[in-house]
Amino acid sequence: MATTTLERSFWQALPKPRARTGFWSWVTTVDHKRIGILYFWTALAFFLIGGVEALLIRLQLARPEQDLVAPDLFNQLFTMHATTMIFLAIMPLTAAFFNYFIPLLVGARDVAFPKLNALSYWMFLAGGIFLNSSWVLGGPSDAGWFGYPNYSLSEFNPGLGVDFWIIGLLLAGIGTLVSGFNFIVTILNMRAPGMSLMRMPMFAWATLVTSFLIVFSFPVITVALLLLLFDRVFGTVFFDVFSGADLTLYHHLFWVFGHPEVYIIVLPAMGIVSEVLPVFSRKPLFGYSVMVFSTMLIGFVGFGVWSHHLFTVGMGPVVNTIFSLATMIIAVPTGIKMFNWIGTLFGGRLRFTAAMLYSLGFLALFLIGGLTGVMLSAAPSNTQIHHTYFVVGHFHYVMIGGALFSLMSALHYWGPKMFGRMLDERLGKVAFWTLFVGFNLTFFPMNILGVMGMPRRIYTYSAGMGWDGLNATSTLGALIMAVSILITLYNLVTSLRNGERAPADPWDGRTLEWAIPSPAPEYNFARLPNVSSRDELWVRKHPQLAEGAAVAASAESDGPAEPIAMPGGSYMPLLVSLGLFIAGYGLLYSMPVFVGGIVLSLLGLIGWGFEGDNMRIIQPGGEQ
Amino acid sequence: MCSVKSAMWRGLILGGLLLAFLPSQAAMAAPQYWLDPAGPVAEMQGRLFLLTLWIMIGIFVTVSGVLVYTLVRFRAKGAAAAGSAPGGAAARRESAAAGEQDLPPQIEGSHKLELVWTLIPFLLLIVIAIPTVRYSFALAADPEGDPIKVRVVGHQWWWEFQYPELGIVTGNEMRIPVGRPVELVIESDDVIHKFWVPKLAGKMDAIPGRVNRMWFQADEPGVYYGQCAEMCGTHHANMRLRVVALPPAEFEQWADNWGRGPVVTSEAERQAVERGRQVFETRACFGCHSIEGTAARGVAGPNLTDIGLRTTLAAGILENTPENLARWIDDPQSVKPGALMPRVGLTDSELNDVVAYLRSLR
Amino acid sequence: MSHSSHAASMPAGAAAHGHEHHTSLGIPNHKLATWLFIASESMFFAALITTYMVFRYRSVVGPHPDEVVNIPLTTVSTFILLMSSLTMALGVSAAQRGESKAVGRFLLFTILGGIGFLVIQFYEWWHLAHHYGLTWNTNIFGSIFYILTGFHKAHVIFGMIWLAVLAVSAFRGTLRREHAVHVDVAGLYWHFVDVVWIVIFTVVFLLTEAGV
Amino acid sequence: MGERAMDRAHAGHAHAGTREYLKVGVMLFVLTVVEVAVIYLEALRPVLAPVLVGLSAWKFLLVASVFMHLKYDSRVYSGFFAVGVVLAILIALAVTAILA
Ligand code: HEA
Ligand code: HEA
Ligand code: HEC
Ligand code: CUA
Ligand SMILES: [Cu+2]
Repeated sequence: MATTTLERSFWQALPKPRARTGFWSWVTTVDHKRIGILYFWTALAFFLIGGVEALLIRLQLARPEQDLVAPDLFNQLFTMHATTMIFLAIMPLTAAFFNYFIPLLVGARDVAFPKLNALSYWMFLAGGIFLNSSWVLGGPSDAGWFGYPNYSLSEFNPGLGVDFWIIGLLLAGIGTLVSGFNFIVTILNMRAPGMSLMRMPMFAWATLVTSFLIVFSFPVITVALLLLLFDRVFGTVFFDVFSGADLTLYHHLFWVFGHPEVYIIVLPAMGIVSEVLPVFSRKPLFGYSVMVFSTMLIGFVGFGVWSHHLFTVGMGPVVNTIFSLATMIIAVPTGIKMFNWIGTLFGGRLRFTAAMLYSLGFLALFLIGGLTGVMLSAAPSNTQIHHTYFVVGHFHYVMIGGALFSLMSALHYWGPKMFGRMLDERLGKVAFWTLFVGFNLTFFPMNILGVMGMPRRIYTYSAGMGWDGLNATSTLGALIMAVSILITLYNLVTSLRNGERAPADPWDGRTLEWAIPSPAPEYNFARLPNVSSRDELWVRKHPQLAEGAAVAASAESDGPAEPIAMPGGSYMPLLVSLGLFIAGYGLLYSMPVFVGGIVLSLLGLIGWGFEGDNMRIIQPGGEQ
Repeated sequence: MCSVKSAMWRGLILGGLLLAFLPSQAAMAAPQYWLDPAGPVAEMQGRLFLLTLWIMIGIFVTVSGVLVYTLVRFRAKGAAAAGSAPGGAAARRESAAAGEQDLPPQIEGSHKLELVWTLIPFLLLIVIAIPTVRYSFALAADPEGDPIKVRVVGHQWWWEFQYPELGIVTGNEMRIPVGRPVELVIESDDVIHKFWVPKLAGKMDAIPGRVNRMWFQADEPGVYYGQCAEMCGTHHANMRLRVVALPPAEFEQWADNWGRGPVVTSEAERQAVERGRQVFETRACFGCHSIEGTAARGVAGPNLTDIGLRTTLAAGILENTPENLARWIDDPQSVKPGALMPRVGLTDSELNDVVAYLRSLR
Repeated sequence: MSHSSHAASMPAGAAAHGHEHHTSLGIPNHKLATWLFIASESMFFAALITTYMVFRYRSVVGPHPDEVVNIPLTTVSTFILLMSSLTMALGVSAAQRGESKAVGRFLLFTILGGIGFLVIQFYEWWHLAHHYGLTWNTNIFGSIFYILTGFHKAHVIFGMIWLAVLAVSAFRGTLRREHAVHVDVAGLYWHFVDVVWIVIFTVVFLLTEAGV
Repeated sequence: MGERAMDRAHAGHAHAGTREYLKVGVMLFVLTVVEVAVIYLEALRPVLAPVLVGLSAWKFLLVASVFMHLKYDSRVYSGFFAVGVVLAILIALAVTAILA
């Protein structure tokens, strides 16, 4: 646009990605749907890695005094298990669905900043590879997923493991932050005509609030990690006790991030459930506006409760009770959501598809996880259950029973739209029941183990503590979960090959993504929809439901069918993250490499600025 | 959808069984089962836990009951249900068509209901909040009576207990009088640890550079298990401790006898002990360990003045038998790889003498 | 980072119409994103400033903050930075009137202000290191002082590069009125860096000198 | 929020003139001088902290509202900025208070 001819001649001489199919088309893509699919498969791979780590943990703990896994390796396993699951599996899986579906749900052609979106993905991949490469470069961190100093300082943790962990998280964190900005702008500013905020699907609301949590909480962990990194690499003394440091500062910084983080994980899950339940109940979401409000309230209050992870650091009774009470308050908006979901089901025509089963599983399991959370929030009794398997039970109930179950639901519900093939329903249901049973066998005993006094993060325990049977049960459960995951993988792979082709609207859906073919065409909507109500598609299918003066929604009022300009691919996002990825290794091994990496990514940025947008004009194929 | 219903019931029954497990015999026998408390602090914490537990069970049963009822009562029947069958596109289309006549009332919400389910949880939370606040302050207050002071210092990976008023220092096994509150000052020498004796009280962090306080009291004589609850490195799992609660008289006796030197029953033993003492004071041992009344003044390892009395070795992972003691001293790294005590390399006879010496310190 | 990055990442839907007028809130995506970025950066600096407030007098060995702050010098650099914000604002205003050359001039002044600020600041660093022996390894105060002011400086430098790219376009006369939003956005960033300094100046320097 | 913001954005294309910018520049200068002056006033000792915080908040607001045109622009921007700044201040104060 504003580039001079001189600039243009130079930058335009650079090769532009031309491929529309094949490897390079994926590497250079800026299409939100393709990026979503990249997120999906990458996150799935990391989920399997994190799952194998979990299985090793479980096998080691199956019986007392086993020596399958050495103590240091065990500590690395749970550190990497948690880091992988949270940052490289669950969050990116939600990002996969944000990416594919947010533009479809709000009626946009793409996200607000398609190239930044590609950058987010590549930063996530760079961070994930960087973190996991520590397995072969001297071993990963063993300091737990919150990496408290001073244990995580060089003095007690020599080697590069913690550095890999810090830099890996910083790299992935850049991607997360960038996608936070991107989705807020997309949702606020890219909505189709008529799609007012209060007509948006709940999933869009959940994504919006989640993105705000990201934008406000990730800078804080960035600071915490940077302080740690400077101590380790440059010899600053932030966490040097002999210089007078207060180690709990890191605790606070970490959990100011850490608690919003758990809602970053669960709010999208709640959004998914809020989409699935109405469809398979053939009823609108019960209490939509209250649901919106409670989502915001959860996000907001979530910033004021972080110290409930710190009841035993000696903050004193005043601070402890303040945070106890603040934490308990969160049960109210969450309860409202739970009851509204049941209200949605009540009086409906319930169809128990695999997607529906997983969402119902979410309701049952998240309920247990949430209730154990409230039990944890009472400071005096927290000091007993704190850092025991009761906590491990609690957070797996909310993160697997909650987040993972709803992501499974999303896979079965939205998978046909993403991949153009139906998943096998029978296999889906079998996998659900296996997962449901395996999950409860794995994690319910943990709640009891905590009450029996079993601390977390121990690689071994003696016989005679009364923990044997429950641990064995838990390990058995984990194996059953593994079977279920394998069934789902089999289902996914075979269905994508030979499954029935997905129609546009296989579930009798309610929202805009079902108005277009499966998989969605590159430009999403041949004619941008003109939205006149919540559940737009549902109302279009059942015009008699349009109430009062509201004009019945119809395709007539949609935007014109005209040629559509879509941005072409770009190498630059990849280049920028590659540069930072290399710089990460440089920081640990060699300064020249560090500088080289930074220069590479700066070049990428400049090229990004000048290369132009490589627009292509597409004539919609008249599918609609 | 019968399977949903039965599975829900199965889930409930399973959960019920597991909950019924809590007060069972097996649980009571578990040494760190804190719902069977041995003192007022753990008792109070357990009571609050049980209060929250019953409220949560109540909520769970109610909510899941309504959920199960809803699932059974409102499952789609006939053609509409076909949508969930793996019957392919045709069946789905049919179900969608059937749905047109079978559209349930499209209820959008109800403010009255929403108010109800905002208020009820709120009230329940108040029921939990009140004792939470009360107990928090009660437990933070100084104990009544005549407390005995103990300074707890966490080390990788063992515990040090100092009795400033009595001039006693010991490791991994804290002796306390029954019925008297114990005021604990908790610190750390290296990384963060977490002090926890479940049957006596909840946890408190041992953070380098900070001083934390708590108290507990044992109402019955007995041996109470505890262990470190904060990830502190390789042997975090093997950083255990015992609290031995003694009747006051016995406690006095122990305190008086502490540091009185070896107890021997025969001349042969006396000689072995004497040789062992020399080994201890000439080989590396004395550099890291202290034994009251001797030249051994090291502080890197546990004070061994009453090692003969202890029930366990190496922070609660070995029973204190002569064989285990010999095994530990001979090669600590094979017992606790990475532990901060090196293999000193004693000859067999030196080893036997040292063991005899340490056994005599009771 | 140049103005044309805007075009590059323009939303596909809007691109069809050639302009960003059709956003749902009626405000440009770029500006919205910049404000979100600024809000996010507030948390970043808040975490650093919190670290400063918690750690400032915890050092076991000196020098302590009250021994080293140099109010006159810092006041001058603060003043220079504030004035660079003024020229920045005038630059944005010129951009909105489409006066390309004036934009270039104001941007140049702004960059010069940034340079002036940095020169004084780096001199102060040098002074602290050489006269008080304060480095980031000396004590906790040194660590947080250099990290906090260092991250701020890094922001200033980044802003100067950004402004420089814009200034080049402006002097070439290619920064026309319809591109005012690019100057606007860079200006927001610059003012934010200034605002952060206002806080740092008060917390790290004035309050310390005042003995609070 | 959406509709309202749109109105303002369309109506509010007016922006500050050079004169207002200069006025703010002068104000910033004066406030900085006052800030430095008050630290040396013995009489103000007891209330110095609030006075200094107040003065810098004033400067902060001047830059944000005029230079960053929050006064004239869509309220959406002010909203986001305010949320960020308020959250940042609250958390900073809370953590400082807990660790003091
Ligand atoms: C998805 C993630 C997620 C979610 C959603 C939650 C939700 C909650 N969490 Fe959890 N939590 C974690 C992930 C999560 N948590 C993790 C990972 C840790 C451990 C970190 C670590 O140490 O490694 C943790 C740890 C943790 C602790 C610290 C434990 C310790 O170390 O001592 C506490 C303490 O208060 C807590 C509380 C809560 C509460 C009150 C909720 C609430 O939001 C739950 C609200 C929901 C309900 C209550 C159910 C529905 C409500 C009703 C049906 C209404 C009626 C109910 C009542 C009146 C009670 N959590
Ligand atoms: C969202 C996050 C998430 C998820 C999904 C999981 C999933 C699981 N977790 Fe994890 N966990 C955490 C987050 C998560 N966890 C966190 C935050 C911690 C705290 C860590 C810390 O203390 O720092 C933790 C800690 C933790 C512990 C405690 C460790 C300790 O304190 O010592 C245990 C113990 O059993 C455990 C078990 C499991 C199990 C059995 C699963 C299972 O659900 C996993 C199911 C998956 C599978 C079974 C994989 C299937 C794979 C295959 C079948 C192989 C196929 C292979 C190929 C195709 C190549 N987890
Ligand atoms: C470098 C220091 C060092 C030296 C030398 C050393 N120890 Fe130790 N010792 C330790 C440490 C540290 C522990 C605690 C280990 C643990 O439990 O992790 C320990 C534990 C012990 C214990 C168990 C104490 C308990 O409370 O359970 C005994 C007994 C013991 N040492 C005896 C000896 C003897 C005998 C020697 C000499 C032959 C010796 N130590 C030499 C450091 C040392
Ligand atoms: Cu000490 Cu764990
Ligand atoms: Cu939390």
